[in-house]
Amino acid sequence: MKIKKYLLALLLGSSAFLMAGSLGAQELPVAEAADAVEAVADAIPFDEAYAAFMETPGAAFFTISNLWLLISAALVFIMHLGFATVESGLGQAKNTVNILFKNVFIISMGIITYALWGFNAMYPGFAEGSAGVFAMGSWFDVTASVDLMTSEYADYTWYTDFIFQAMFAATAATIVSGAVAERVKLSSFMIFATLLVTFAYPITGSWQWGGGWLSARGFYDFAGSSLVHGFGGFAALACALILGPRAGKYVDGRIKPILGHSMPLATIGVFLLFLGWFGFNGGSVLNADPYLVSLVFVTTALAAAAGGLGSIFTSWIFLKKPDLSMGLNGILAGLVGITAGADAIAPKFAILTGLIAGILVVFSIIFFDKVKIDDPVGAISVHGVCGIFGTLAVALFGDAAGFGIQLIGTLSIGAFAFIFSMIVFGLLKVTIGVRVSPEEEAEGLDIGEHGQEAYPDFANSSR
Amino acid sequence: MKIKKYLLALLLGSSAFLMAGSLGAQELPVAEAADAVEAVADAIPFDEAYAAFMETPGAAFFTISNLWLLISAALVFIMHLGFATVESGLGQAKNTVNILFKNVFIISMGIITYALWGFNAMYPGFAEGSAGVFAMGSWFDVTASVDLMTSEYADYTWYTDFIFQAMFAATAATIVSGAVAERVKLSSFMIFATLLVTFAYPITGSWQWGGGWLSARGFYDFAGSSLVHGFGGFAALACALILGPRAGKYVDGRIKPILGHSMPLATIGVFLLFLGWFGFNGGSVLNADPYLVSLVFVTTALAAAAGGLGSIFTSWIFLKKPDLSMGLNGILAGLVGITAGADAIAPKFAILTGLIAGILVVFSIIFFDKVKIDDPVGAISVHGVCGIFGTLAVALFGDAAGFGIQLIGTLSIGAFAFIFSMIVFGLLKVTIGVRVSPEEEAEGLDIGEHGQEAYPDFANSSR
Amino acid sequence: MKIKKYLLALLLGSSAFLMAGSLGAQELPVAEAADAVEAVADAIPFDEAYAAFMETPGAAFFTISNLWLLISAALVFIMHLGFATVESGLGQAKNTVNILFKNVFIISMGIITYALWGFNAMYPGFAEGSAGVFAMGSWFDVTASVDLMTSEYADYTWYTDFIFQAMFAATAATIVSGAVAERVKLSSFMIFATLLVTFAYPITGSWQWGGGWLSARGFYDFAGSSLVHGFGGFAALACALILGPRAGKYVDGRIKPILGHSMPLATIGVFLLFLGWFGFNGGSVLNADPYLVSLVFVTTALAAAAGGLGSIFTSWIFLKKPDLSMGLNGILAGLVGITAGADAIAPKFAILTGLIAGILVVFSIIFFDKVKIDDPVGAISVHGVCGIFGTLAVALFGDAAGFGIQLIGTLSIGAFAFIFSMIVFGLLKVTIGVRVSPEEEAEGLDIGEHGQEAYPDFANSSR
Amino acid sequence: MKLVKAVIKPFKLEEVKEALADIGIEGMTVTEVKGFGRQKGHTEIYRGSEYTVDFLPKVMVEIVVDDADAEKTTDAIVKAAKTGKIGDGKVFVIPVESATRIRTDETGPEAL
Amino acid sequence: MKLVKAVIKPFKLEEVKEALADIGIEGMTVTEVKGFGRQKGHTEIYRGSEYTVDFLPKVMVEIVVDDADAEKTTDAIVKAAKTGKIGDGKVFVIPVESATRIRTDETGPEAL
Amino acid sequence: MKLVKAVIKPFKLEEVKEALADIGIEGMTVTEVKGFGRQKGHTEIYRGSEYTVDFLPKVMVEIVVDDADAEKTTDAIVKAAKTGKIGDGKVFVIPVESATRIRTDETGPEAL
Ligand SMILES: Nc1ncnc2c1ncn2[C@@H]1O[C@H](COP(=O)(O)OP(=O)(O)O)[C@@H](O)[C@H]1O
Ligand SMILES: Nc1ncnc2c1ncn2[C@@H]1O[C@H](COP(=O)(O)OP(=O)(O)O)[C@@H](O)[C@H]1O
Ligand SMILES: Nc1ncnc2c1ncn2[C@@H]1O[C@H](COP(=O)(O)OP(=O)(O)O)[C@@H](O)[C@H]1O
Repeated sequence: MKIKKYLLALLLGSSAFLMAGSLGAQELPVAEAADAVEAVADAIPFDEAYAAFMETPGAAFFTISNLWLLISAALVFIMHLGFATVESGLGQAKNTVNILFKNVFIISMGIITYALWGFNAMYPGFAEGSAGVFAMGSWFDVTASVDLMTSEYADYTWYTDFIFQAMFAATAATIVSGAVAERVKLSSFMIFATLLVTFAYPITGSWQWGGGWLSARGFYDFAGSSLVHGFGGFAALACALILGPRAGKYVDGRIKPILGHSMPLATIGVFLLFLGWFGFNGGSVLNADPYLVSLVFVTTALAAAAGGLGSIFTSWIFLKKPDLSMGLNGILAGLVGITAGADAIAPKFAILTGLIAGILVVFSIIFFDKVKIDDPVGAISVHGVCGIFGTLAVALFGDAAGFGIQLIGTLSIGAFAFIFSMIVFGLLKVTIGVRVSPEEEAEGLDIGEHGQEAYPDFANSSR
Repeated sequence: MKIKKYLLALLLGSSAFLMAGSLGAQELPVAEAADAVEAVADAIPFDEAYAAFMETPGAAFFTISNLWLLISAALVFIMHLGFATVESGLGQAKNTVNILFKNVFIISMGIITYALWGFNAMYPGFAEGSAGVFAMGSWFDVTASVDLMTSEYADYTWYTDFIFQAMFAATAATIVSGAVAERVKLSSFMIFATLLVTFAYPITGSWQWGGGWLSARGFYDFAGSSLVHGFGGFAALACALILGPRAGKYVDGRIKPILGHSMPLATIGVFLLFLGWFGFNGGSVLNADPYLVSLVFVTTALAAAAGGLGSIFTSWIFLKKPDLSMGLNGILAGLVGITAGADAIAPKFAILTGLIAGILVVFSIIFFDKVKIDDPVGAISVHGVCGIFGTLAVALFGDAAGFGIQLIGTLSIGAFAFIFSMIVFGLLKVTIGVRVSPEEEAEGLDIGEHGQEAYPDFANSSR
Repeated sequence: MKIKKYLLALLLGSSAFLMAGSLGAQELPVAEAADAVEAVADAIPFDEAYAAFMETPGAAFFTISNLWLLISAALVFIMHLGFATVESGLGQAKNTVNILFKNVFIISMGIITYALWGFNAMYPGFAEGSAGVFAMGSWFDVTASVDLMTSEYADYTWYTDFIFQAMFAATAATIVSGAVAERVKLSSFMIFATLLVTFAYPITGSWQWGGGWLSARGFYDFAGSSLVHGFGGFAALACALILGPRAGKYVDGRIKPILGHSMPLATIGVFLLFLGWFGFNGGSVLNADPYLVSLVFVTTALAAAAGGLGSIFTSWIFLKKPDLSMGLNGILAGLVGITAGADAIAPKFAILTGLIAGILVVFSIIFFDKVKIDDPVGAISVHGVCGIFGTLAVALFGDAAGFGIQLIGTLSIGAFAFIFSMIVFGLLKVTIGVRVSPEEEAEGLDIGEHGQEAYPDFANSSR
Repeated sequence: MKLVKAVIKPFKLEEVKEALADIGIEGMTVTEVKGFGRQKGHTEIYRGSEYTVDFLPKVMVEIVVDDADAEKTTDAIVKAAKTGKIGDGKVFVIPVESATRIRTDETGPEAL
Repeated sequence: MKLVKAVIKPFKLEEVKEALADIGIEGMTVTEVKGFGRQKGHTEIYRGSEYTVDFLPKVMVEIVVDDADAEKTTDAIVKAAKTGKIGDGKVFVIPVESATRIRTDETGPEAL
Repeated sequence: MKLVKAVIKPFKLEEVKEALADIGIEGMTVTEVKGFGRQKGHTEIYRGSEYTVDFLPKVMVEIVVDDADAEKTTDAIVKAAKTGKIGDGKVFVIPVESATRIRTDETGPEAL
């Protein structure tokens, strides 16, 4: 019973992890939380205080900023459809249901676990200068006082903060999903993804965005070249290493490409990701500041476009023909590349950043194939390699941070993701196994894991 | 000539209905309208008055709120693409053009008829305490005075009000479209959909959102678990009953599933619906209040995610394998479930609401199959059953309304939709017929109704 | 080596063009630019001045307007996915990769060249009353002073202006892409598209939106029925004429339709275009004025819906059966039709405009087929013909401009696009050729140009 | 042995399958095909121009059977696939010289 | 009777169909197939690694005709499908023992 | 000449192709088919109702060879396609009367 195994393993894994959670720089503010809850109980003060706030001159900017972050959350949400379609488009038809299912699961699971644990683990409010490394999480909704719904909190409400960050959280697992596609055992992946999103992602997240040790040292990662993409890319690398390549990919020292089954799906995915990135980066301004948000839109679009051109011409020159799938990866590479410095790199350097990322990703994909690390969608190259490059680009093409700390930061985050994944995915390998049987892989995971075909129409007429 | 029949029937149906329209709680304000039109004629006062308003401190909030509702309208619009792709993905390839065509028609027709009649029938301004039940509609644009374009009217303009509500209106017919797919006669469906959207939907709508009898009694339906989804679900139930199941679905007492032809299309649809729901629920706050809109985003996302997980694990445990199509339905179920109380149910109960809806929808789908009511996409379960549940959840998990009035409200609305559909669709059945011939059904409606295939490429080479 | 040819031709073409650029009404403000750059160097004044501006009462409206234009830019961006899917859906499977590739290229190239040249060529700031015709372009980011980031500049920042306009720019080339699909040589198209977007589009653009001679004479084109769609449509006409029809389209005087390979893709495309049009038109208000933006949303939606109905019933009555692809074209026709007057045509006339456009497009498509101008997706009819009609509709159904200037304007723009395309595409024809070999056309451009299939899955198992 | 090769209407596949099961046929191979015959297809209109859908979707069923079973197989298919309307399709019988089951190397009638 | 089984280039289908109509052939069944032969496919590059597209899209046309017509059918196909370039395909002729029209139960040449 | 018609598991196509190349077979035609046999498919559940996936995806390989090569072709396919598990498929051999290469009008074994 795979499903029971899943629930059990999840339980055990979670509790093991929880018990290990003693590096925390902070106690759960249980008492405070309790107070706050009580305070909310009598609702009148909240309503009155909130109404009063909405009368203040700052309320307009707060309202706009809050709305912008919510719209950004919606844009980041649609990136999950982008990932789902890119991955399934670049996979074989016989594994399409499985890929779509994983994406449906990841976004559902990601939002819930981020509420249950992740949000408060990632934004623990490390004490100033504490150089925090780890904090316990908890139910996100500990309080609902007026402080959390007005500019006392930020330029947006506590709820907005949660939903915007929650949409980011699931991304890390989705990146891994692409790299392990077409061979990973569903239940194991679900357990791994759950642990990664719930526990690992908020830890590195807290190092920077939660005010932890990296932020204390001046690391700069605007919207997550390292914290989201690098993190996902290195987790993907670990999993791809443990899992091994798909059957038939590397035969007798030759690389045999396994073509994606639908280029329209892949293209839809990349355009949706490009769209969503306006929220991913644009929302990361964390308010609606006209100058900054518009600058971020411009750098993001320029880098994406330059990345697309970079890949198109690189593939044309070095690989004989203009490769659509490379052009698509190039756009994503440009986007990942600019993510760390979208507000800190001037437009002309944004073009350069995108262009380099777009060229880099082509060679990176070829490299990983050479060393026989099989990554069906190029996730390690796009998110991992370009994530590192993007983080360094902040120092190379802007002055928001020094090269040293950027290097330390991106490597620390990548290393943590890599090691965490090695351990957890390794444990899964030796316990319940991480790979489907060769028969199932040959027949396709859709039938094996789901008993469902993605395009069953022909057989259909016979039921 | 199907098309002439359509136009004729539409005319007859409409006029019959119009003549019956004597329950109205309100007269058409012809005189006032005429005055207003004249007032507008000399444009200068409008421009000046409007400019003056835009200088007031309240103009900023008004502008933001107005913009948010317009963006919400765009988000709700994209739900129609979501419906189109979910339905066609879960249908057979041979009926795909037909399904897409119906959706293109519904959104086009819905917007126009809502302008011609629906909007003013739904928001008639029942006199306070009049417990209105029915009102005549009229051309939406009766006046264009400054009162309608400033906060005198609401936190948004009259035009915004119209377009936001118009995008909702067509939804009811789209829901029915899914349940009757793969066998309904195109012309009959078009007539039915037109009458449903133009006349029936605004009636129940006016009961609550138009200030009618349900709103007078304290019924609570934030964004339309009952008024939109329950309404559509029960209309769908009536039509599915009258129409009977697809050939080959129930044979010798056995259920023979007819598989959907494209899981990627179905998945694209559900993600787009999820996205659109941020506008559906978020826009229903009817302004950009940071606290409320962000709360609604959070409850909506949590319920959707919990619904997805609920369905995934329910199908895994009870149906042996994790069923992607059930996971997709679960997300929709969670969304429908939270719609009535998105601003009145706390986050933790939003999770519970979604979870229950996600579990419920699985059993509901199985139940309707057991009793041989054939619903290709699960519309009755997702919108009808979870619509009722969501309406009751407001009372169960919040305190915005009592259980009694919620039950009365949701049943009244469902009953009206059901009875209206029974009568109109029944009349269509005995007159022009509602079902295609068995031959056409076997061959596919694409060839039969449209003379067009959805994927004609192979035959293509032979032209 | 196609690729080298491309780069070379691009270089030559560009420089030839540049040398011809002597009609300019304006000098490149080199000196000013240099000053400005210096001014920016010491960043403190910018920060302070900007912070001061954000404290002013007007900052709220500025922030909202700016945000709305950025969101509009994102909406216009997604239209490119809409074009990509409409075109590939209405094309044959064997040319799908090629069509998708062109769209990926166009958006990437469009954004970059608009930054390098187009933006400053299109908005040259012709001196008042100069009736400018042509201006040199330059790197978009000549200055970054506070004047450009506050309401000194407009209701949005300079960056916002750029990104919003950049998203429009690529559209012209995308329109052409549809009309020349399935037979155009990739490298030639890429050169042509680059020259069209970089040099030709900004010229006609500057005539109106850049304050040139048409705007000086009272021409009215709100969001680009002529400047974007008509322009693209007439460029498409020229290219389709030069290129000739697809093999097998007109045989022995008979028209042999070549069916599109995926109606779901085409439908997804049209819904995305409809969605994006809310940004295309809504954003063209150029601020968040509640009255205007909501009016524009309403006229846009009404015209689109009426266009859909117009085409559906026209095709039903005159072509026997309701044609989905005509319904889809009808929606686009309605949208193109209302684009010139979206803020200047009353809602009831918006319906009329859309309806006429929807009817017109059906007959126009039939007409172009009759005269053997092969346009796989109907781009010439939708954008060219309805673009003219929409421009005239401003005079017919509103009073923003007279009929004479509207006619002169739309014909001038169309003529320029047509002649430019005739010359450039004609030159390409006699030099490197514009059409693939008959063998390649028969086999499909995916294999010929890209060595990649869109749906390779079956062959896949054999690698 | 004989190869019974039948071209039928797609929605008749289920019935044919059951009819074959009734007479003990355990194996068959099915292909999606397009058919061209007396059933002339429709004259349709796409974007304003008329054309004939010459090729209609059909399903081809191929069954290799013992010589003795060829006739009853044909009969069963004919009966199950008949609608009496044009386009019902054909059944062809083609001689087969040998059959091998890949799994077991069995040959001849045992392989079927 | 004979089964004439031709593998041709997809874009030649229309011409083959017309050539057959010219000699009075009224029925055929067409299948989308992939072919492998001397026409070795392309060496392509996907995401940086080279591979050979071995299997090229072809169309298989199957026509059952009277013994007497087999040759002229073959000839008509050969003529219509020829481009003279490698990969044009083959025509095979296979004996058929019986044919039945499902709609009418006619058998033999009448069934065609 | 003989038509060797093999129904195999899809993922075995590559190995079969290579095995055939090893014995010098240069041409073949491949079709995607659905197979029905002893391998009974799965009982699956879709939206709560159980059903049997009767028809499993298979690939049909058709090769026309010289009479003399029919057996070794069959053997090569059997060997390459075997997994030993149910559903491995069958190989049928059918007589062919003539073969023509469209490109050159060659006939007989030269056409292969
Ligand atoms: N001579 C033939 N050879 C091969 N297939 C044929 C032949 N004639 C007909 N068919 C197939 O049988 C199908 C039905 O034939 P048709 O002539 O349309 O109707 P009917 O079977 O009622 O005579 C065709 O679509 C085609 O697939
Ligand atoms: N021995 C064979 N058996 C079956 N089909 C064959 C055989 N040889 C070739 N074919 C088919 O004919 C097609 C064309 O053959 P090929 O050798 O490429 O070119 P040509 O026909 O010009 O000799 C192949 O793609 C394949 O589908
Ligand atoms: N009598 C038959 N005629 C034609 N094809 C057959 C026949 N029997 C089996 N097949 C094909 O062979 C495939 C494998 O057969 P099956 O009985 O499932 O397993 P096995 O080959 O191991 O006996 C089937 O899926 C079907 O495509």
